[in-house]
Amino acid sequence: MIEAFFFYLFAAITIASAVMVISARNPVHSVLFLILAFVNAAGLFMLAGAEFLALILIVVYVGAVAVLFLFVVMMLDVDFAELRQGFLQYLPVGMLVGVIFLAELLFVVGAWVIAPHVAGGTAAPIPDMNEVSNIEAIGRLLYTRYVYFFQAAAMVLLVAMVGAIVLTLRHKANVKRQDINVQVARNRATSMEIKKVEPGRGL
Amino acid sequence: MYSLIVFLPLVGFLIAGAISLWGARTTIPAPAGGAHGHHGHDHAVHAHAAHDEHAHASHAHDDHAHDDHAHGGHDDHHAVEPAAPASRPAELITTGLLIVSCLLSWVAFLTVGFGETEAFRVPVAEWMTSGSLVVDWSFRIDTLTVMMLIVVTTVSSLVHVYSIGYMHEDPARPRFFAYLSLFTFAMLMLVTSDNLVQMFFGWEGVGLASYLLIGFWYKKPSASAAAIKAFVVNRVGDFGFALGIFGVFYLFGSVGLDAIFANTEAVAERTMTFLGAEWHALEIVTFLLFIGAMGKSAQFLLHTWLPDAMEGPTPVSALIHAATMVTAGVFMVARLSPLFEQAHGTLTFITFIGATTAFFAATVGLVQNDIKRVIAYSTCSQLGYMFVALGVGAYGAGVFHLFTHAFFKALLFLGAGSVIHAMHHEQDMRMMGGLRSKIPLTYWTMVIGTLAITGVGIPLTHIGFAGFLSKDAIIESAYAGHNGFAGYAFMLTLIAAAMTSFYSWRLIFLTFFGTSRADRHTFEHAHESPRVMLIPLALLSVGAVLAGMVFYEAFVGEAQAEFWKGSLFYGPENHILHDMHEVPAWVKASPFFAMLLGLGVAYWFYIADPEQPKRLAARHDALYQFLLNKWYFDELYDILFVRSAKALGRFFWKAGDGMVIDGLGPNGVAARVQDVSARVVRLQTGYVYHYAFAMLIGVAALITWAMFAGGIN
Amino acid sequence: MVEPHIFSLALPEIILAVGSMALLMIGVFLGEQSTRIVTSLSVALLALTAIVVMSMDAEGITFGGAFIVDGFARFLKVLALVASALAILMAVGYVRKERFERFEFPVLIVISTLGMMMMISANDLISVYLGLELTSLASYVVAAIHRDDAKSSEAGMKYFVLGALSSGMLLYGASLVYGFTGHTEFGAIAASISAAGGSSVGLVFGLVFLLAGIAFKVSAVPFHMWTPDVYEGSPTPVTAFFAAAPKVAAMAVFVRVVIDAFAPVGTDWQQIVSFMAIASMALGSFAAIGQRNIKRLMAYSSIGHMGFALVGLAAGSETGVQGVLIYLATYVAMTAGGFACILAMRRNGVMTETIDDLAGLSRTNKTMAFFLAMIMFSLAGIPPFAGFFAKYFVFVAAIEQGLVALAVIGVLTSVVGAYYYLRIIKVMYFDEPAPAFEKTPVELSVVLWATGLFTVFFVVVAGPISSAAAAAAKTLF
Amino acid sequence: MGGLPLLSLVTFLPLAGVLFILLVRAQDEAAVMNIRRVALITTLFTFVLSLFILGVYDPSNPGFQLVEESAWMGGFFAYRMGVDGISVLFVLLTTFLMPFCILASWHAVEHRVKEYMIAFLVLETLMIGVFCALDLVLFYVFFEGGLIPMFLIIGVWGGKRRVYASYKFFLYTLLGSVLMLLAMMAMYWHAGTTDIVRLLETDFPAGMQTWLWLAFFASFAVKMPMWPVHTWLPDAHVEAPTAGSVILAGILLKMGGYGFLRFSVPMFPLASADFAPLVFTLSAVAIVYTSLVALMQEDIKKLIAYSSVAHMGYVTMGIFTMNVQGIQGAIFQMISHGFVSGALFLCVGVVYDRMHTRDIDAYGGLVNRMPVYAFAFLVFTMANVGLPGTSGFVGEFLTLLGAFQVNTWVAFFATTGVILSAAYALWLFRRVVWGTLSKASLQGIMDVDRREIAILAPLVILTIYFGVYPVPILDACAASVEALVRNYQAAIEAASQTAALAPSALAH
Amino acid sequence: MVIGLSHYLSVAAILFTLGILGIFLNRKNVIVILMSIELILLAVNLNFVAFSAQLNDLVGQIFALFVLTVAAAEAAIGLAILVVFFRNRGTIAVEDINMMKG
Repeated sequence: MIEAFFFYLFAAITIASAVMVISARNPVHSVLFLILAFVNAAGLFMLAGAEFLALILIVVYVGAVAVLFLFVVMMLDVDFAELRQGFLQYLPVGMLVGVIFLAELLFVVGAWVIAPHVAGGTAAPIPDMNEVSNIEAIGRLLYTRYVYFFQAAAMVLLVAMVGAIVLTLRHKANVKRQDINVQVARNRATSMEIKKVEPGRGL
Repeated sequence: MYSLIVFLPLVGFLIAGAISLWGARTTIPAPAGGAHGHHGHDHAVHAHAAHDEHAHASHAHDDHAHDDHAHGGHDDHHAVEPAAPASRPAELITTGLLIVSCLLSWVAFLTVGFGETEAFRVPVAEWMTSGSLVVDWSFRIDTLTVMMLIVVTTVSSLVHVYSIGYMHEDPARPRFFAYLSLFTFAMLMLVTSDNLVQMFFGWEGVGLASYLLIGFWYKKPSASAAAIKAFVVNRVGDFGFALGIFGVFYLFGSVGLDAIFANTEAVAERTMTFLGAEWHALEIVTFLLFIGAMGKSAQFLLHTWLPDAMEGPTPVSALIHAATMVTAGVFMVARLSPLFEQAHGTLTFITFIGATTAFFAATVGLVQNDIKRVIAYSTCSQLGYMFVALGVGAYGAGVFHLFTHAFFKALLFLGAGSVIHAMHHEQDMRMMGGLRSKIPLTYWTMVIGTLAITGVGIPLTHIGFAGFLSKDAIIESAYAGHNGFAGYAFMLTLIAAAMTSFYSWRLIFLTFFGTSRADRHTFEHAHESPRVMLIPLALLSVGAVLAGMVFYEAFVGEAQAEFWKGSLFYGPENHILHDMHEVPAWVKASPFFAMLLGLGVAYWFYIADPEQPKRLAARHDALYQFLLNKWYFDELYDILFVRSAKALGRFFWKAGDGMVIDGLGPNGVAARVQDVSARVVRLQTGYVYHYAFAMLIGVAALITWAMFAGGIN
Repeated sequence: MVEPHIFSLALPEIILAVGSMALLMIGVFLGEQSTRIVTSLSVALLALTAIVVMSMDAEGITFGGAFIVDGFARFLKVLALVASALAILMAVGYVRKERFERFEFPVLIVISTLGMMMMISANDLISVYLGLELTSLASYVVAAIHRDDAKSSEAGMKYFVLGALSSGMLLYGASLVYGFTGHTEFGAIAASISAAGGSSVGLVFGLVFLLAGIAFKVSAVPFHMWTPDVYEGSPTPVTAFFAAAPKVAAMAVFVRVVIDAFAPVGTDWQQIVSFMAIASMALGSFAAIGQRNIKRLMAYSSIGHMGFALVGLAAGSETGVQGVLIYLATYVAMTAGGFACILAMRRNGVMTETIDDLAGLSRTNKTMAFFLAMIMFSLAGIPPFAGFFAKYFVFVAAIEQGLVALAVIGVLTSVVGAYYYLRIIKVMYFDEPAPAFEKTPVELSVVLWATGLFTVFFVVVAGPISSAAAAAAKTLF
Repeated sequence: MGGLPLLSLVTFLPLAGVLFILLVRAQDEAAVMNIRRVALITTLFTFVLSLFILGVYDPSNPGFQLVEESAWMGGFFAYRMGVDGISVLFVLLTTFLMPFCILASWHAVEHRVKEYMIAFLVLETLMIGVFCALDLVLFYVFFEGGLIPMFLIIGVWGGKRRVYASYKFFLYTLLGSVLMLLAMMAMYWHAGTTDIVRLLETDFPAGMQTWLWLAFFASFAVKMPMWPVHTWLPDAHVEAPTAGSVILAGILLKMGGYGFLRFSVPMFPLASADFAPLVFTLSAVAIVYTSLVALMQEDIKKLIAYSSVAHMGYVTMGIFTMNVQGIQGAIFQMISHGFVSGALFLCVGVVYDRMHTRDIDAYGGLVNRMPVYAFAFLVFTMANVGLPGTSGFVGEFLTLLGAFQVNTWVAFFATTGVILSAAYALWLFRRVVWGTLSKASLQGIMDVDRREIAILAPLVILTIYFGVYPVPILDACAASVEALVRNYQAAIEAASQTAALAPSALAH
Repeated sequence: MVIGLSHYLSVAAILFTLGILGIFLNRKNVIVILMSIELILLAVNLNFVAFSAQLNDLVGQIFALFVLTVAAAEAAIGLAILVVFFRNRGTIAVEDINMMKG
């Protein structure tokens, strides 16, 4: 019962926040609603028994991604006043398609209930919680059987890093930057210039 | 020997043709001087200057300079250019070869016609072999063939000789003689053919030669037009002939004459489907073949080309459009008499067409003013006679008239040519008159010709000019004939005989009698033709006088059976040759009186009271115009066929090809594709949300489809 | 089953991964002037990998069923590697002249290629996803890599947004498939479906979403919308890259997913693929007619060609897959050749991109005009060039499977398509010459000659290729 | 010679010429002349080599001869070459006409000579290949590949509306051919082979035959071209350079007829029998319709083009008579039309080179300054008209004869063509050649020079030679045609027997 | 009342739909689109987790883990491109991403 309560709570807040994400006037609000949605989704994960994922969601998403969003929103100096015009104009059509779409998706939900039989053995059964914790179970699988995916994910992240740098890093000519090499390689000859000051002239 | 007869003219053609081509190439006139016309002294000098390296060119052109000056007008065709080099050798070679051929023909005629030789076949070469169709180049030699051989080679060689004189001013003589020889060759191929396809070869070959000769003076637009008309109208006939050949092949499985004649009995009762209807097989086949004959022989409905063909040089008219080519139709029907004999319907039709032509052409001939056209209509009319004879089954009579007609009609044409030559290429009889004294020899030969064509002779005997015997035989056979149109034919031919007499004498009277209506200069310069032209006239006169009397017995008389030796076929019920001799005396005498009537009226109109014709014409203007305009056939055909074909062609081109086929086809499709393209491109708005929306729609659509199209098991 | 040693199977990927990181380090340490070295090393690395792929004949499944190496994979890997190498090669002159020389560019392409290899070898939905994302993320970046160019960044933006949406769809589909079969590995999925006795609604939904995500990558209609804009906006060598290599990889995934994992529900995906094929062929043909920009034209052309390739897939037979493989091989060659020409369209230091700029090329640059013309004929499917045989095989497969309507529509649209290919030839050969282009850089000439000769003399060299394709196709069945 | 792959040699020899031409790098006049010479020598050499085919060829054998076979494309189809009585003639026609095309372009083509000659030589290879191929795919490759050089020839060296014409030509024929391609695939699917020899022995089910026949018809009808898909031809002819027109009329059109004889009739006899009335109707309409249209043309080439359509009507009609005369006539008509219409276009080219116009009205009275030309033109006009004694007659006559045995309606309407053809051809001749030379622009026109005589003289001789003695051509194809007709009748008989058996079997 | 799989799937479906709606309803702000994508991925993860729990199979969670990882990378790249775009055009309105069309 308590489980149901929390499920409905989390689910409701998640959905409501999601609605706000796409409909808030201010992108900053959108980001904040996104965070809220994620947090509640993490709750749902927790309810479903995926503790590790739930926490990762909070750490990675709320902690990193969402903040990154916020950062970008703040960084880009956008005139927020104009941003929401014309939203309602497309709403009816959009909603119609959305509802049909949703109805079709929900149809699947029913389908699973009707025909839930999944033949064949499970690929990687979840071990008993009491023996192996969720995080350990995931770890065992991730670093053995799915090490390939793990490595692949690493490459993805590498690309993300390289990509972000390639696109945004700029060496502007008139911006002073710290160059450790130069700092370390500094010596007297390069850093000092002795000038004779002629008397009476001043500098 | 037969190969020599046939191929010597071909050799002549090739030699003369080569000379002509070579000559034409070496003497291309310099570019004309533009504005100052193309005749007159200026130009001649110009031409001279350009070509003085050619010795023979320069000497010829002096004559022409004076010629040009003298008449101008439509005969400029031979005035501006120097004579082609080697004209004389070309003339001599072709003429010589033809004379040889002619002499050989007479030998052949005497050996085959009056000897014991049965019909035989002279193979030459293979032509076409396709499945069961075998067509070879080969000659069929029998009496009919050799009879035609002498007609063709005799007239042709005389015309060759005559042309040496007549054409001596023309710069393109090698070409002319080449054409003449080509024609002779083709005609010989026609008459000697052993199968229908070779006959068709000759048939079309003479058409080609005729086309070339009519268009010989290609600078005259009227000559070019006439040439095309002749060819195309002939082709209408050939269309029928070709279908007939196909029909024959369909029926007999062969196009060889032997095979056909051997099997006529077998197929006599067969029927065949043609254009969706069931016909008596031989009737339809012979009918189609006869259409070919109508075209070639200028019969009613397909006659319009013949008068126009007079645009060609006069010797050509004599050779082709009087003596030989136009009789090809008659020859063909006679040749295929075994077939036609089984097709009574067709024979009736032939009778009708022949009689109608005889009458029709005679009526038109009454009022024509061009000397050659009168003779042309006369030819047309006489051809009608021949077909009447064929139609009633008197093949011998038809062929006999063909034979005699060749002589006197060639004579008349050549005589007319002599007159024209004397009058410096004036052809309108209204501009002539009183020439009797100027050109007496021509006058006398013309009179002989006229006597022959009008059928002067002693009634109820076999003494008379050529036409007397042959034409009377036809009229008698028409009376004696049994088919539905025999009576009709008898009446019309009799009337036509009177009219023939009238217009023939009219020609004589207008040309040679009375006072000259030509301008003084021309009249005074009128001169008798050179000997080289007169000798053929004389020889033909002999033929015109004697041909009838000498050959009557052999052709239609008692001796006909051993003469023809079966080359003309008479069915067992066909007693026409016997019957025609048995007709009442009034019938036998009637043509003579018709002739007298015509002569009398002509005398009254053109000697006694020259104003009478004009009054008559004025009184019956509509009739006069009707006749003068040849029953308005040209106009009718122009509307019916020429204009409508052109209109149809334009319609098919612009509307059919342009609007419908291209409009709905390639161009239309291209335009639709462009439309679709433009519309599709507009979907690509550039907005991300539209793109996303499209993807969503795509997924939704696919899902929906999958759901309803079998996703749910 | 006995698993061959990991290295014997995944060596090419390992080489590529390690190599790409090495290149990255070389680039970082050498700084700005390293671009040329890194570029040539990248090409060398790709070539080396290709040689390794060709020389290794070990086949099997490893990494817990996630990774498969078979003839099919090897064939397409070589193709993808060659396509990527050509793209890098063609970029050399361009980046120098457009002043955005960056050593990351070749590295990103190498990494993207690594992603493609993973896709090609994927035997598990997770591998598919990761490979796809690796490819895509690198692609988004290179699309926008000319960061001072508004068009380039817009192309990156569009590509990213729509790409992310499509991968969301793919994932949603994957999740449904997982949920309804209990597995992510292809073989297990197929077994599960068979055991369940056929398709269910959820599975079909999953299939649709999954295919939608993959179709986005091969730019099949209606998931093609990004293609013209991104092709136009991206720097041309990047477009050349997009047009060839990722298509190979995505098509590989497409084929493997439907053939391996969803074989039991053949009728379901056959309809979907048929629809996409028809729509793609039609749109590719019609929309290209109105284009003036040659890159956009090539975009529509590639949409159309993927439609043709999908015809072979729709047949779902061995011949069909063979047709797809031959199609991809010829397509890569023709596309590379085409883009080599487009890259050579530089006049007075400025790139030109409209078709009219090619006017009279046959008189100013005979070789280029000739090869481009032949490539266009080939793209139009006129024999005796490569494109014809490619079309021949896919249509034969369609006819064999009774998909006559598909084949008829296919050939008709190919006639429509011929119209715009002809236009390029017309402009080059029939029109009065425009000023000549600058001298073609060596690397472009090399690519052009290689691909051009391949296209023209495909009749001669086709034997080994079609045999290899046949052998490769056989491994799937 | 037996051991040599003679057909392949003949087919690909022109490509060797292309290589030589490619070696010429210089741009000057001498180099251009060299290119022309190389092209001419190549085509002449090809022609001579093709005569060896004739030497080896055995006309009494109805089957394929000189067969070559080697694997190709991993065994999916094979490189198979061979000729029978039907195709050997077309091979010779092709090799024979090519030197004339090169000669005709000697001065007419001034710019881009190199490309021009290459295009022609490549085209020659493709055309010979079409007639030699014994594999469906190989056939299609050659058949369709020919579009490319022709497209370029029309488009690059053509007249004012060359772009429209070349597009129309290309897309029209392509559209027809792709449907044929599908049919070929279906045949492959059904028979499991693309070997034409084996396909000839395959019995396709009647229902399938209908579709296959239609698909092939789509291609060949366009190629012939038959009414109403003929409209590309006048445009293409008018715009193409002289030699292009010669090839187009002389050989490319024949591919359609050849296709009917090679595929439609022998492979789908039942469908052919069913559709024969359709073909007859279209042929008869084509003959009458296009002849009438020809009558109204103002452009010399367009007129000849329309007349070509009409003449091709005889061919299709003859083929579908399914009797020996009809088919042999059709073949002969194609061969004859090959050099007659080619020669007519060459004639047009002669004056076009001088005056640069094809308007009939721009000419008149040419005979005054060009007698030799006029003579040649006359011979070809007469052959076009189908005058007996010229080669034009034999084909026309045999096809009509054949048609009459089958269907008098079509024979009747087709025979009207002899009237109409006379009308338009002579009308053209009159307006161009006859009359006075009154136009100022024509005053300086020169007669044919030695090169042009070298082009026209052999054609004149052939035209008359084959008119008088068509035996060589008829004999060469006789055995094959008879076999074709025999097999066709056997197939029809077998089908009617099955049809007759079926109900009787039910009755029992 | 037992919270079963269908509840989770429904929530996921709603989230997914909202994410998609966010992409094509929004005309003004690209950042919202990026966030919509995150919502879609969240929905997917929810699906995976739910299925994982239902099937008692850890693979679903592993998959979700990688989705999370990749989503983070995607967000980084997306934002980087956004920044570049903004620098070039001075706007992040979706309507302005419209230089190329047709």
